[in-house]
Amino acid sequence: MLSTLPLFILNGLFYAATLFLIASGLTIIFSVAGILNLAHGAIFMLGAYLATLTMLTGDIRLIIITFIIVPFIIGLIGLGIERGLIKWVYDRESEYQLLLTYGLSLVLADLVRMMFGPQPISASFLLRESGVIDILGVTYPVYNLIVIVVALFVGLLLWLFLDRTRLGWIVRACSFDREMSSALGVNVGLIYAFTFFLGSALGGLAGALIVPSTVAMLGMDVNALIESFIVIVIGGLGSIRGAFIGSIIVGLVRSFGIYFFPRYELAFIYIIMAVVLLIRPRGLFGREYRRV
Amino acid sequence: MILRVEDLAKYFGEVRAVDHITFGIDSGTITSIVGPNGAGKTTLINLISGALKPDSGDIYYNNINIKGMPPYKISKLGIGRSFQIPHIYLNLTTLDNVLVSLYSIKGLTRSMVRDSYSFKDELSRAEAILNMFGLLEKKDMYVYELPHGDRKLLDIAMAFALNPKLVLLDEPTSGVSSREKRRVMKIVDDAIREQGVTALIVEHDMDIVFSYSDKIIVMHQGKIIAEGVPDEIKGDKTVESVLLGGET
Amino acid sequence: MAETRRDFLKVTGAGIVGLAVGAAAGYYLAPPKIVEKPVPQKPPEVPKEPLKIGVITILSGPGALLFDPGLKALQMEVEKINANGGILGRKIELSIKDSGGKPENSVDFFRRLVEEEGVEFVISGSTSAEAIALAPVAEQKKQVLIIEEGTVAKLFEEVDTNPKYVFRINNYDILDSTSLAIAMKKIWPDVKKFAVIGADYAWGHDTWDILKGAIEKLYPDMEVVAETWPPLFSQDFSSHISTVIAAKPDVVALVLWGGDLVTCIKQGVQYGLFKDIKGISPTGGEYVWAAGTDTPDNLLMSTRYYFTYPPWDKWWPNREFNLEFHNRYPDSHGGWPGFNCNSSYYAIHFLKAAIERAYAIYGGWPTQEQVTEALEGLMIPGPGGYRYIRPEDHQSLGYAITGLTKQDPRYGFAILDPIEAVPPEEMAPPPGVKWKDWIKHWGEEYL
Amino acid sequence: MHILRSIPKEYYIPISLGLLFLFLISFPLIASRYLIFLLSLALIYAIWALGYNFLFGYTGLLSFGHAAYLGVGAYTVGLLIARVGIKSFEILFLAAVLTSLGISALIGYLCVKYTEVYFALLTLAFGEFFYALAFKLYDITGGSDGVSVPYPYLFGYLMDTKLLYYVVAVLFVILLYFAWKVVNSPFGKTLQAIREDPVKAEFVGIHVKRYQWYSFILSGVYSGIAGALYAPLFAHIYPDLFHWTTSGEVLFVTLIGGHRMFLGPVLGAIIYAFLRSYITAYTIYWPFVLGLSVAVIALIFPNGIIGSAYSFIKERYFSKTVVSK
Repeated sequence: MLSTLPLFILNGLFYAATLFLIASGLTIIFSVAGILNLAHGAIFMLGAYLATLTMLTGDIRLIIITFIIVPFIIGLIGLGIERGLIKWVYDRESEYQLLLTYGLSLVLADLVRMMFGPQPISASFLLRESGVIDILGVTYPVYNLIVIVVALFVGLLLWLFLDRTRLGWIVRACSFDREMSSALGVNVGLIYAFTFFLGSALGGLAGALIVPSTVAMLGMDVNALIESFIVIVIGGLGSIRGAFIGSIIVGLVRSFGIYFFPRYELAFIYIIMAVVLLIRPRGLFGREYRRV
Repeated sequence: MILRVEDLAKYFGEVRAVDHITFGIDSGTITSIVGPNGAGKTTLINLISGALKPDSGDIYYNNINIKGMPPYKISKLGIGRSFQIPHIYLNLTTLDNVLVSLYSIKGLTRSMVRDSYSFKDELSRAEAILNMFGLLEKKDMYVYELPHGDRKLLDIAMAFALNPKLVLLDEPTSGVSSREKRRVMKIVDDAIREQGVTALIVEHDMDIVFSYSDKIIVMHQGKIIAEGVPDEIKGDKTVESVLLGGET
Repeated sequence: MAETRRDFLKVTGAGIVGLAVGAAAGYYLAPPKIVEKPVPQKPPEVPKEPLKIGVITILSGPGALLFDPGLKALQMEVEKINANGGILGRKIELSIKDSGGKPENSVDFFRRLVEEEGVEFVISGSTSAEAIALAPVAEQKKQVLIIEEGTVAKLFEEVDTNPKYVFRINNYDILDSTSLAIAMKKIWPDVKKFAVIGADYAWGHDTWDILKGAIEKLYPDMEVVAETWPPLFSQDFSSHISTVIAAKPDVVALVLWGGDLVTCIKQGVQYGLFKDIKGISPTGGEYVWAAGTDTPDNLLMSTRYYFTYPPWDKWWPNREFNLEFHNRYPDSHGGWPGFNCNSSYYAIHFLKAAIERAYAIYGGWPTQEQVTEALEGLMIPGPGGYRYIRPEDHQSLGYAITGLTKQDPRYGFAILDPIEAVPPEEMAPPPGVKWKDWIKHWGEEYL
Repeated sequence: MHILRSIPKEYYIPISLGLLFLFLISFPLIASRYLIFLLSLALIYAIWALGYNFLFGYTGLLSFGHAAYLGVGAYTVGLLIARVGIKSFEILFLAAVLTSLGISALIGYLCVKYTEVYFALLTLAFGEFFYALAFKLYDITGGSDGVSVPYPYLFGYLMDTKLLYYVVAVLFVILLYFAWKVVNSPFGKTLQAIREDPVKAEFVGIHVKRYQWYSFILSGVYSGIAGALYAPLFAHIYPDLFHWTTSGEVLFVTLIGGHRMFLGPVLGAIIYAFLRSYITAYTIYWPFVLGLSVAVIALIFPNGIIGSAYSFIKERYFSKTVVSK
């Protein structure tokens, strides 16, 4: 175990990386617009499928652009969903917002099936081309490291954006108090739209990043949704930092859990959630949850 | 003495919301607590009613130490309370709002099969209370349809439905227009006298305080700085400066 | 008369316990139930209207990858049959339902198809859970049900031990593993330490149990050094792979399918899993098509039918089936028919042959019972060779295919080459014997 | 109208229940076997949703793990038939009630300590725990393949689809009537008070957590009964019954009807069961159509179909003010 210890840590971080990207999108939308977007998993899946389009070409320039284009397109889709549908339900009971996004998730997932068919799509050009390195005598794919670094970088950018820019400050203000912000002359509707753009783009980026090392397949939305949801609960609803730490915890526990308790992998994430909630009922970095 | 508070303290971190205070309330009186914002008045009410657990000290109600008891037990002992912002059941009718208190105090809340309006005693009692608070005509209205003044009254009426010996009223007239204030306070005062209830009132409006109270307690920064009948307090210079300083 | 009397008693019973007076009324007023169809004096004419056949399969969700090509093959065959005049002159109409893999949907559809839409036969290409849910309903409704997949051994061993109306076309779980074990013994006779990455659900555990049982017979001193059980439809196998590598086995069994297998192989290659460790995978043969050029050579896989076997030059039905499928659906599933397509072919052709056979015997459009009789022991040619339905347990068996993967630029993916096809008789227990008893005495001749 | 007015108000409920009962009992006369099956399913969903709404609509607690108690009921019945060999539905039914009672009491006790989304998540975690159990205890539960459940017997009579339908219909009417009694009893009012303002409820002497717990148990038992009927209807049980997607279904069923209305979950269940069955049967793109329908319902019926219809009628014809929140 000792010699492969770094490997398991890296595996855990790799898992955490995509989970963090999905979860941060979910949590931003939740904290600002107050919507638990059940369609977020489908958004992530859509990102993965769209990315296969360019990745299958094997053109390296095109593939690198993918990581900008796909999040942008997915962001626009998120924006469209917000402006077209979700805009109308902000003042409804939150359960009906759930119902709407649940319907949307079915629709989006089925659109993917209509467009891409039922076969899993494997586009591993990047994974292959980025090669492997040797870590303490064990082979490790470079692409996994890239994913970890990108997620860290995106996390840093998010933090800088929310903490150091005016727009980020306004976004955070909206998440604290909607009425106050609108009283201060902030166009809250616009901020919500932007939030959906940003959150969906993060989900799309996660999809594009994960595709080379896995396959785009139907059903990947369901697991992604529930796992990222649990991550943001562990971290504390509405907290990017919480999503960050939460995904690392889930990633590492899963990675080592597979080694020590391989038969119970199914239950890991729920056990983590139950333990965290029993110790810290509001999650690790949660503030008081309010119904907006 | 129906209520005795001894050396009661509650800190929120560095803030000493209630700082080792001691006082008593005689049965059948109306006692008002005044003081600037943040003096610890509401915290005191919360401590007595069980919403908060004190850090130290004791609260004796009819010689029972109720310190640390959960609110539902304290209310069953006969201490009712109202809130600064009315806590009422918005999507129930006015009548139901009061009835729930009655079921609770009569131990009927476990009754699952009988229709809630088939308990004639409780029904007539609820209507009597609503009548007392001038809400009888609105008994079948949903509460979200009520104006603010009525909501305040209903909030208090729900406490009175518990058949309490002691009521803790947290700013019964706050948010009510100045014209309405007198009406609301008159109704509350009548109810207190009629039911023979002891009352502890947190109030800002000094006119109301001076005209209805038997005794006034002045709090400042968690401490009691003066205590006495209205006439004594009126002349007190330190009280005046505190109250004026706090109010602005 | 006995039936109506029983109904009446039923009513009284219900009434006595006071559950429902109304229930009594409902029962009493209900038209008398026709329980047994009257034996016709002369065989019924062949009806003029089209022959409706219900198809319950999985077209949404991750399971669709297997059944979508199967449905395409079925539609292709039906078109061909219709172009040649249908079955006894009746054109076939398919009523297709997508269960999404949920047994409750399947049962709902089955009832709807039979009771509402009046289909005469039902073909089900679905999961094991669905097969287990459907079989008793079909038996109870006395309705022919042809199961294409649902390959769980339990179906005829425990759930439907004496099948009358239920038939299963495809090779089932036992053959996937036993044939794989034998092929492994031939190629790698000296391996000892085994590890498994298995999908954590019934099929994964069943298949590993069978495979382990077979391996224990062929390699008496085998040991299992690592087991990992990722949930179905995982996206990341890196920790499982690392766990397996750390345990240093000789062979790793990938008991996965679909996208899971592709992902696991892709990531395995990157982690150097197959550098020192040999890979085997029951049923993996065609799933690796989706991995394209990522599949390494020399992974040993089994499958239930492989498009290159029997060789096209020696067995024209296979060539014809493959070329036609490929021309029609070049984008589906690597462009070649998989084992579910093969089952679809047999399902519809078995039905056709059975109806025609029963017609020849009884001289009219056959009843459900006559079709079941005709299906029992029926043998027809098809893409995968001759296939036979065992009359005892209604299981049809075909060649169990094993082979080593080998990248082939003609296809753009790894094919199995060379192929070893094992006759099914040695690979599965005889009718009425449970595999757990059977495997105790199996395989001695191979040692 | 004249006759209607001459009926005293207190007879409205018995009369409408009686009419409903007569309709359900005579339904097999006019409907095909398949529709009977489908209505059985819809009524089972209705029982489940009715129970769910005690907790969700009346107590204000959103559970995301209510599939657990449906599953417990179904697995109790299924496993007792298939593994133990008990065939008598009376015993099976009683066993399902007891197990769902016990398990919902245990889990409810742990969960009501939490509120809002954390309550929802804890229930989700427990639901998934049962899912994992059903999945993992392979030798007993058959894992993901599930267990085939032979028909039980009711007082010695084989409980086939038709007899099952009558049992479902009778139980439905009884449970509907009981639910109506409960929500209009002091207990029901207490739950509603807790939903509206748990803080206040505590200060009028209500032990809020305890009543939330009672509500949890009550809804758990209703779910268990639904499960006990579900198992023989499909003659099969499998772990997805416990899965959170199934829990989501009962929430959405309730919302479609409208959780503020007593009959909301019932009609939601019937609408959903029929909608789903017909959509899935007529298009292979049913997730798309179903999702679209659900989204449209969420958009144009802010209080669910029944809730919104009720508000609309009330606003239009009866009152100056609207029921809304």
